[in-house]
Amino acid sequence: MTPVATPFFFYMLSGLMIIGGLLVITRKNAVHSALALILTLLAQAGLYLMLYAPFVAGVQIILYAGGIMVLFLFVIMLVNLERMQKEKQFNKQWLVGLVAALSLGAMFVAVYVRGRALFPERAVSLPEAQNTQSIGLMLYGNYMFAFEIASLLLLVAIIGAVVMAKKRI
Amino acid sequence: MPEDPKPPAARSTNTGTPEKPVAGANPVSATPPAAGAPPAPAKAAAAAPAKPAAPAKPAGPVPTLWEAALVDRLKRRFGSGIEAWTYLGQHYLQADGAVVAELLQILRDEEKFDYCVDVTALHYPKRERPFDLVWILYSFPNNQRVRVKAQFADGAGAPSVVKLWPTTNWLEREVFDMFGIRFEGHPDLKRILLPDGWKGHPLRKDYGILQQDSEWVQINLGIESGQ
Amino acid sequence: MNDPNSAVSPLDLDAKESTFLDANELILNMGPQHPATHGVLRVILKLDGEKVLGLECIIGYLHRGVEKIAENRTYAMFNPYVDRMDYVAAVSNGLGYCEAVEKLLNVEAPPRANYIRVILAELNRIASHQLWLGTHALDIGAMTPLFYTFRDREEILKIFEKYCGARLTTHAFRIGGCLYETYDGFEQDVRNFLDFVGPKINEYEELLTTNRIWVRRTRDVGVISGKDCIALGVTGPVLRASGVKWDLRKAQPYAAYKKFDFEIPTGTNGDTYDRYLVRMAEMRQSIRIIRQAVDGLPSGPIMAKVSKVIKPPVGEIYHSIEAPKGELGYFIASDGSTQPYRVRVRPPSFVNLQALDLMCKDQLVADVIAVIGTLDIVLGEVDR
Amino acid sequence: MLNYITSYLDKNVQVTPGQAGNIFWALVYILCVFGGVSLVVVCMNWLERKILAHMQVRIGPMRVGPHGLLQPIADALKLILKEDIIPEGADTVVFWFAPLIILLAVFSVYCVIPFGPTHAITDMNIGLLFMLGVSSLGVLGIVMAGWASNSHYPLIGALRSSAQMVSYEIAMGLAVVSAVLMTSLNAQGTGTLSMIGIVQAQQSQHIWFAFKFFPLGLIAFVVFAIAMVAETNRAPFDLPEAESELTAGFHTEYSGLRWSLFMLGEYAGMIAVSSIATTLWLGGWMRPFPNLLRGAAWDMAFSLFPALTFFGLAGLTFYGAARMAKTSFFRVQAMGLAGFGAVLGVIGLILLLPPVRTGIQDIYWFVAKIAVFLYLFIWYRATFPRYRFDQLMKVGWKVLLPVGLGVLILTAAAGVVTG
Repeated sequence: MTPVATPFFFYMLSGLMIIGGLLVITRKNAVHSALALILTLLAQAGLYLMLYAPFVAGVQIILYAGGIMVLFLFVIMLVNLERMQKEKQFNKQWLVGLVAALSLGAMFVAVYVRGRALFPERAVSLPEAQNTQSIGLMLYGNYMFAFEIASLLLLVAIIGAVVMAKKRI
Repeated sequence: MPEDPKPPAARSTNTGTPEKPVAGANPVSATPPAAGAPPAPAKAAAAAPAKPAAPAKPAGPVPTLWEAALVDRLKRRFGSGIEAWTYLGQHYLQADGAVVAELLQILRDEEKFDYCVDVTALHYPKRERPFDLVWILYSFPNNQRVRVKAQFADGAGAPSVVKLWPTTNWLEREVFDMFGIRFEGHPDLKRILLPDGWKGHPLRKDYGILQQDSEWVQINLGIESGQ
Repeated sequence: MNDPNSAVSPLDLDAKESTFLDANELILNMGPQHPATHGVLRVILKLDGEKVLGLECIIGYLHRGVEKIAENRTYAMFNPYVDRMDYVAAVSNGLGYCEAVEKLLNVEAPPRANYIRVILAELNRIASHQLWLGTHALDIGAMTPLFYTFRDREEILKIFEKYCGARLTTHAFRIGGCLYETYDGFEQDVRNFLDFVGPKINEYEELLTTNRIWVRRTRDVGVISGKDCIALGVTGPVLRASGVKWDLRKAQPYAAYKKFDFEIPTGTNGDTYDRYLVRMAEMRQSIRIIRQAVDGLPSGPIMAKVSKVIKPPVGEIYHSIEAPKGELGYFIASDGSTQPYRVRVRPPSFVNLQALDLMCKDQLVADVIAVIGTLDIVLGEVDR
Repeated sequence: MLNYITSYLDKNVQVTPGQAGNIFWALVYILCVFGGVSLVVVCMNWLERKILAHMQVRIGPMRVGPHGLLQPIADALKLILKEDIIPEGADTVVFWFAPLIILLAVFSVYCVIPFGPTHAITDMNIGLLFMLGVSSLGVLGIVMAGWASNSHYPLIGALRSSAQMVSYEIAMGLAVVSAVLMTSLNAQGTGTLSMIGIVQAQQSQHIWFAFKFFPLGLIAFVVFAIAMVAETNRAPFDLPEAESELTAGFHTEYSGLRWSLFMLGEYAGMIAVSSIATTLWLGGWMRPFPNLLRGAAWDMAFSLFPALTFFGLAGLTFYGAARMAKTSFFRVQAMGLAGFGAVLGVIGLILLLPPVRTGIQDIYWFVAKIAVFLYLFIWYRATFPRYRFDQLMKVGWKVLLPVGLGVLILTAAAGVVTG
């Protein structure tokens, strides 16, 4: 099956992600940066699709863009942020931030250049049609126990949130 | 006998109120209407109105004394403080200003008048105590109505009965709004129908039909005058 | 209650030192222009989130000074003003005023006039309840009953128009009886209407009574006990829905109500759903009364001997009738002249509105709208 | 270029254009779907006003065109020409972008909706998951619209409707999972998320999922039907636009074309969720009783349905035209109506031609089922009063969620038992 995703899409999606990322940190208005974050997450879902992982892309859209970002916006709107905006945006340690970012970038470049052997030459041909089924079998087959523990962890988090928010239990 | 203050000549077209000659031809100017008979004159004298307008007309119905067990109990307690009359089959008690608060308390608690239908006032500018306050009570258990009337001077505080009947909260506020009678003990006495800053109390007889608090109108509505 | 007209914006945390999680009180200003306040009523709501902590009614926007006008009009000239107070039930206003003046004049309206008055007053009660049901259901979200009730109310207005030329503010009665003799075909029209409206009321019941969402929106909403009603002077269907079996047409009959037998429907736990059931039952009782009245309509004069110029003797009387909203009373003091010395109107809507604060305690904002609807207030009568 | 186009048309390619990678045909399908949806939205506008009116003893719009038929066009024109106000102090970027996000979310659901075995823009392996994901993006648009309007009422309305949509998404998801579970009860034991796969599963199991394991399928269907009404803020759950409390909810400050985008989004959303329900529970494009009433005679009878419906509509319009008053003023309207009836008649005739008849079969049955759902939406609006917000949340969390979970578990159990 000829891959539809041409390099053009790859560069477009990753370009979107970089722009989105930058917008997130530079925007003065909290809602604008939240929207930029949503743009980034959706572009990321697009990349997953290109890697023939549709299930992960679907979950990414539902959980991140549809769920978590909505709650982000809830919090941003309920907490009145006009006060925050008046304060100065940038603190003094931008120098430290820059150094850390550069070193991380250098590490990535090093891995890419020297570690050519790590990445396989040709694109791995994954059975795109069976993707979701295989995930399902794997999730409920081998990793059943881990899956249950994770859901238990989430349950505890939910109950904690409810107790914290509710005035009169 | 509403005496309209002579509207200034400038206003030529006097809309609405027919010009009432203020000449003294008014038959009943001498004594206030019988119902508001001041306690001073002897009971019999107050009964007959001075002279019926048309001599040929037979004397209209007149308030007669109201004898009842209830009245006797109240008489034993208050003596001369109250008088009981009946007019056209409707009973009312004429009480003194000082005694009326206690009378209302007893009427509610012992005589089971548990529903205060209405509180209102009348204004007789000629009398030394110009305001007549009227409480209309009704008793659910014995399906009976009674009115309690008392006279108050201008500026003198009237007893508030909001503690006895919560319904009188707004009723007393309206009487204050319209007549300017202050009620002692009212939780939140302020105007109810007219705007808060309004000066003057419209239902007083000396408040003309066309008169307005023009100052309030100019400030709030920005127009020269409401007319 | 801090200054009500400073609307504190809900997100303005600086207004009060409150931590992030602490609920800040929201002052919501509802009205006077609001789709669901039945006219120019302004309600200041103190909210904790959605729950109502307390409310204050600001009224007086429709105050026309009817009582002051009365002191400058003769008795007959004031009659049309009375229709403009509770413009939804104008016939009952007129009936109350005319009977009060007749009592002052110590005159009794002839039996035929009384029968006509009962017929028109009960028709007016049905029309008022229909208008109430339409707008009340619309406030709670059900659009359809409004159109059903207004279609049926049209028939009553047609009968009024044929009888006295006016549909809403009818000025149908005069002091001493009725001015107009019933047009021929009046009984037939009324009978047709009675047969027409009976099944229509069943239609309203089909739409709402067993509608689960309607029940959930009205059951246990705006509860008020019988004792509180009496203390707050609340009368009419609201009082009867709280279990107090009291109706002026039975307790102190006026006009020709003595001659008809009808029940007084009452509710048990005084919530919006019971008030809805009581008003629907009242509509059916009105049909019973009208049917008996039309069948037994006596012949004879329709106007008592009342002189052209009405000059009642000096004195004061209080007369009250059972208007669709509650006890409507007139306290008239005359000084023997042609103009009343004082006319005091005791409006049921004005007094019932006082109970709004008690009924809305700890309810939600959506319920405040439902409770204003169930109190069936008309601002013309509240502000006079 | 030409063979690129015709390559998709030869018989052995039995796959949707998206899968076949044929961009040209994918574009054609996209235009057809969006043109079709906009046309349906326009008809819905007229239908809703007319049906609602007749349910409420009124006659609905009669003035613009015969029987108000030109009313939707008049509405659209009015909204386009109306001034587009952006409130002062509003966040213009977010304000401008909000309706676009809603439209984006709703219309991207259509690219996986199967109108026939090959009639869909594309068929993704995770079709259903993609749909739920994208429909949850709609909440963002509403939240942004509410916030950008910079006033209390739209903000409260936006918070309420987003809370409602988020909580009903869960109930919707559970109902959908139980349907997907039913697709896995076949030989190789693994179900499918792709929409065409689901309908084919119903075909192979010779039963609509609404009637499979008798009560369970139906309960899941009902849970979804209720959740979808709440998802599109309609009928008993239209609290955010509750006129009597919050004036108009999140789109209070919008006007003109921007406001019409919200309306377009709402109607398109209704059609989208109805089509999901049809695909999952009512056997997508399958004609009723495919196995019970087998045989060429029945196939022929069912294939006549599309033509019959159009003839019926044409008859109705001619009857309306005939009944039109005979005065000169109405003559133009009568002619217009008769013309419209003639057009419908011609379409009916075309549908009688054998090749067209078989081709249109799938699409017709799918659209007919959606029409039933749309009628239900309007019927709800006429009869039900509005839920209060806490009752609405209670129904969502305390009724639909447990019932959805229960149905899921029971379906799984039934699946294992029938094995």
